[in-house]
Amino acid sequence: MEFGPYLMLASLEGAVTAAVLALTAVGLSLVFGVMRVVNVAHGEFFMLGAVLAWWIATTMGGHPAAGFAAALIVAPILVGVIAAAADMTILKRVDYDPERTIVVTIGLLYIIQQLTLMTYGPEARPVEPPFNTRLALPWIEWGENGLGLYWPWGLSTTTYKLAVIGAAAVVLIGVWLLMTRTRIGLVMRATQLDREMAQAFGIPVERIYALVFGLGAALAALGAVLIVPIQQAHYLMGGDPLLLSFIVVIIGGLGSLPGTVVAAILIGMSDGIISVFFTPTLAKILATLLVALVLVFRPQGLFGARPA
Amino acid sequence: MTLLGARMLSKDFGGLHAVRNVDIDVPEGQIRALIGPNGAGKTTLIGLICGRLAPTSGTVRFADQDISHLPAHRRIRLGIAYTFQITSIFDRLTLHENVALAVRRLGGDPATEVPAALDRVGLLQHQRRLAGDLSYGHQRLLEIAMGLAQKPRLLILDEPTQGLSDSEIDAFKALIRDLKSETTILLIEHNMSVVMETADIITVLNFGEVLAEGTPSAIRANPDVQAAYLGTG
Amino acid sequence: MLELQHIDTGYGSAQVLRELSLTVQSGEIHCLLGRNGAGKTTTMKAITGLMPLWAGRIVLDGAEIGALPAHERAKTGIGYIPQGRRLFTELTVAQNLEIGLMTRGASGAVRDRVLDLFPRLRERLHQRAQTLSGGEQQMLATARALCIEPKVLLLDEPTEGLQPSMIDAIRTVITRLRDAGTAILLVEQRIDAVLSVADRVTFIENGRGRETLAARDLHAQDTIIERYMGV
Amino acid sequence: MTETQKSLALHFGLLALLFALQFILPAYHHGNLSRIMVLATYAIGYNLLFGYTGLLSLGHAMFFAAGMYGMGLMIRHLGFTPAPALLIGVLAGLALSAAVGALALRTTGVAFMIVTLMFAQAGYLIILYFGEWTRGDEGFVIQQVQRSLWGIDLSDPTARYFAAWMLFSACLALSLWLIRHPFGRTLIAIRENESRAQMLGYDVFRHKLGAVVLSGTISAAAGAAYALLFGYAGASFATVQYSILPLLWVLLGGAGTLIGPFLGTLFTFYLIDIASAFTTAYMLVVGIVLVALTLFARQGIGGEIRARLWNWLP
Repeated sequence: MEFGPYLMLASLEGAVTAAVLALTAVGLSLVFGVMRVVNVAHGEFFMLGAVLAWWIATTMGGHPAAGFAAALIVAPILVGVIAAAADMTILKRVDYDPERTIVVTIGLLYIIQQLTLMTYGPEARPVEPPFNTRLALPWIEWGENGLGLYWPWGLSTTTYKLAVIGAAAVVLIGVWLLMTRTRIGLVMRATQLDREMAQAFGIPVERIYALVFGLGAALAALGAVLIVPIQQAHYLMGGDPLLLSFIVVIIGGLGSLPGTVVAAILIGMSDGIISVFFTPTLAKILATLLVALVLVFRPQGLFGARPA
Repeated sequence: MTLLGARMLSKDFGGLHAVRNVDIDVPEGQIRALIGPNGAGKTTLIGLICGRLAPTSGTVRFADQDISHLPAHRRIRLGIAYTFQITSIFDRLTLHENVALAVRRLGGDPATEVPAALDRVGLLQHQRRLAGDLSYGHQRLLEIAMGLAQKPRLLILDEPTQGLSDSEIDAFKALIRDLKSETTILLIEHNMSVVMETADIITVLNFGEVLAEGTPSAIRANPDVQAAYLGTG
Repeated sequence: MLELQHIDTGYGSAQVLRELSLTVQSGEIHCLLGRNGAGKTTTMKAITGLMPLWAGRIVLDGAEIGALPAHERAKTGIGYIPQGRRLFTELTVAQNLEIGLMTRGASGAVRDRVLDLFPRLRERLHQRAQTLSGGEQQMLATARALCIEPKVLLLDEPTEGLQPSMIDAIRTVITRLRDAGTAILLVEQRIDAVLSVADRVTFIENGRGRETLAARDLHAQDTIIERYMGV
Repeated sequence: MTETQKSLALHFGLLALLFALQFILPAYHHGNLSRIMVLATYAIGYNLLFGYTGLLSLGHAMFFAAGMYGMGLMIRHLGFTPAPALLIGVLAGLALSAAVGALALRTTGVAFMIVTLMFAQAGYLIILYFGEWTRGDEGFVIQQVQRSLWGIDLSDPTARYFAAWMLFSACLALSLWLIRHPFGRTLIAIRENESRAQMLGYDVFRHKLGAVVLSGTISAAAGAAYALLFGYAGASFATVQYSILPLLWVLLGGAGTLIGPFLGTLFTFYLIDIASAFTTAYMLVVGIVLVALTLFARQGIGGEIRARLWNWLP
C-alpha cells in the first residue's frame, strides 16, 4: 500500500482507539475533577467491563447482537455499582486524602485483577460483534483519466468500528449535557468547586462522591464493552488504558472535560499513527516521557489555563 | 545604621493591591511595630521581606545588600528569623528537637543552646514533650524560642501574643525589652498594650499603604489611625 | 431560636472551642467579637456542621441538631454566609441561587423575593459569579443563603473589603431580616459596623465565651473592647 | 540504658541474630532469608525517601533496575568482573536518581507520585526496547563463573548469605548513623513541616535531592546485589509492581522506623510465599494488605511498636 492510503488506514484505527480512550479518560477526569483524587484502579474497572461483557454475552447465548446489547447496558451498571461500593467502604474511610487514596486504589487494582484471574482465568476471550460488515474504502489518485477513485487492497474498515466511534461521541455528548444542563450536574459541579459550601447548602457530598466514582468507572467499563469485539477480554488488559488515560488527563489539563476529549483524540490518533511508523514501544516511551515533562514544567496541562 | 530597607514594595493578587508602594526603614537595634486593621497587608509585607512571596515590584535591602532576588532560605541565612502568624512548628518532634533544628543550622551546640533558648521563654521544663501536645499559647512561645535560637540580626514576630494569657503577655513584654540589646525586632501585633509598651517606632498600614509612622504617643494621637481602626473620627 | 450549649470542637487534636454557650433569639442581631484566632469562624462552622462537635448540644427551635451531618443541618434552616463569600465561582448567578433553592426545595416565589432584595443580581443572572464585583459577590452570597429561607442566618465578616455604600446596602438587608424574625449571628472586625446594628454582643477569647452584653451598654465601656479586641 | 544505647542494642542485636541464623536455618529458609535481606536493603533505601523525608515515589523500580542492569550488562556484554560491575551498577543508580530527582522535585504530592511513576514506566519500556541487549521480559542469566567476587563463589549459599548480610548491615548502619546526623534530622524536619524548615534557613530542595539520590543509590545497590547473588536480571524487576512492593514493605513494617523495612519485607515475603502455594493469584494478598494497612494501621508494625512499647525506636 502507498503512503496516503496507509495513513488513512492508520487514522481510522487511531480514531477507534481515540473514541474508547476518550470514554475511559473522561471517567478518570471526572473523578479527579470532582473528588480531587487519582484512581489508580481505573484500568481495572475497564478490564472488569470487558470481562463482564464476555460473561454476559456468553450467558445470554442466542444472536450475538442480543448478548452484546445486554452487555452494553448491564456491564457498565454493574461496574459502576462495584466502584460506588468501593468508594463508600474504602475511599470514604481514608477521607479522600490524595496520597492515601493512591495507595488504597493500588490495593484495589491488585484485588480486582487477581480476583478476575482466579475466577475468569488467564485466557483472552473474544466477544462477537453485533454486526461487522467490511467496508472497502476508496482513495483518490491522479490516473490516466485525471482525478479518479480507486479501491486499494487492504484499505477498509468495518461497520462495527464506525459504530464504536459514533457511540463514543453520543455518550460523550451525553456526559457533557449531564454536567452542564441537569440538576445533578449542577450539584456535582458545585461539589467540585467548594466541597464545604456544597455541604452547607444541603448537598449530600458523600453520596455525590459515590455517584461520581461509580459514573467514572462505568464510563471506563462502557469503553471496554465497545472494544472487546475488536480486542479480547483479558485480566491484564487494564494497564494500557490506565496509562493512556493518565497521559490524556494530564495533557488535557487535570479535571477539564473538553481538554480531556481533545487530548484523547490527539493521543489516540497519534498513538495509532506513530505506531504505524515507529515501533509501539518507542512511541510509548516518547509519550510517557513527554507526559512526565509536561507535569514537571506545565502542571496545568497543555490545554489548561495557568491559575492566577 | 539601617538594617532593613524596603523601597516602593508592591504586591498584587489578581486585581487586589495587597501592598502598594511601601517604603520602610528599620535601623539596627530598633523595635519596630507594624499595625493595621485586618487585611491591611501586614502579613503580605512581611512575606515580601522574608522572601515567602515574590514582589510585583520594589526592592528589599538587608544589611547593605540587595536581597530582593534571594530565595527565602538564603535570606534567613543572612540573619533574619521569622515566626509564623499561624503557629508552624514541628508537631511530632520534641521541643528540644524543634529548637535544635534552629541551632544546628548555625553550627551551634544543641546541648547548651537549646536549653538556654527554651529557658528564656519559660518552656525549659517541657523540653522532652512533643510540641504538638503543648497548648496554643505555649506553641507560640516555642516559635519565639526557635527565633531566638537563630541569633538573628532581625527577628520578625507575626502576632506573637495571639492566644497568650494576660500573665504570659506580661512575660512576653519583658522578654522583648530584654532582647532590645541583642537584636532588631519587627513586630506585627494587634494587642495595643504590647505595641505601646515595647515599640520604639510604629508603622501603621491601611489598605496596603503606609498610613502613618511615628512614636507610640504620636500614633496614639493620630486621628487618621483612630479612624482606620474604629471607623469613626 | 438557636442555642449552643457547652460546645467543644477543634481540628485534629487541637481544641479550638471550649464549653462555648450562646443563645441567638429570633429577631435579634447577635454579634460575636474577639481577636483573630479566638474561635469566631470555628463557632460558625460548628453550627453548620462543617466542624464535628466534640461535646455539647446545638438546639434549633427546641430540636437538637448537633448530631446531624452538615448537609442535613442546612435543611433545618441554617443559612451561612462564610468569610470570603465562597461562591461557586465558575457557576452563574442563577446557578448559585439554584443551589440555595434546592437545599430546602424552595419555590420560584422565594427566588423572586430574594432577587427583589438585590435587583442588581437580577440584571446579572447569567454572569459567572467570579466576574462580579466584590460587593455584588457579597450580595450573591447573602442571596444564596436567603434562598434557604433561613431561621438562623450566620454572617462571617460580611463587610470585609467593601466600600461604604455596599456596607450600607448589606446592613439594610440584615436589619430587614431581623425585623422579619430571623435570628442573626454576626462576626465582625470593625466595631463601629457592629455597634450600630447589633442587639447583643458576646465576647469570645481563646475559644471560650466570656461576656454577653446588650450592644447599647457597650458604647460606654471602651475598656472591654480594648481587652478583647486589643484596639 | 539511654535511648541511644537501647536503639544500638536493638539494631546490632538484629544483625547478630541474622548472622547467627545462617547456622541453624534449613536450606529453604536460609535461601529465603538471603533474598529477604537484599530486598530489605531496597526497602531501607525506599524508606529514607518515603519514611524519613515524606516523599512518596511510585517509581523506585527504575533505580533498582538501574543497579541490576548497570551491573548485569557490564558482565554480560563487556566481560566485567563483579567488583567493577557492581560499582557501575551503583553509579548508574546514583546518576539516574540525581537526574530524576532534579526534575521530579519540581513537583509535589500527587504530581510527584505520577511523575516518578511515568519515569519508571519509561525506564521499563526502554529495557524492552533494547531487548537485543537486555533480552526484555525474558531476562538473562549471569553464569556461575561470572559471579565470583575476589575468589569467592557468590552462587554458593553460605557466601551468598554472608554477602547479603554484609550489604544489609552496611545499609542499616548507614541509615542508623544518618538519622542521628544533622542531615537526617533535617530530612525529618522537612517531612514534618516543609515551610518551617525552609524558614529556619534550610535549603529544602537540596536536602530533598540528597534524599532522592541516597535512596536511589541504595536501591540500585540492592538491585545490583540481587542480580549478582541470584544470577538473573529481567525486565519484570523494572515494572510498576516492583515500585509498589517497597512501598508495601515499608508501610507494613512501619514508615520512618529503621527496623520497619526489614520487618515488612520479611512478613510480605512469607505471606506471598504461603499464598502462592494455594493460588497463582498471590498478588491478591498484596492488594488486601495494602488496603487494610491504609485503613487500619497507618503506622505499620514498627510504628505500632513505637507508639505502644518503645517510644525511643528510631
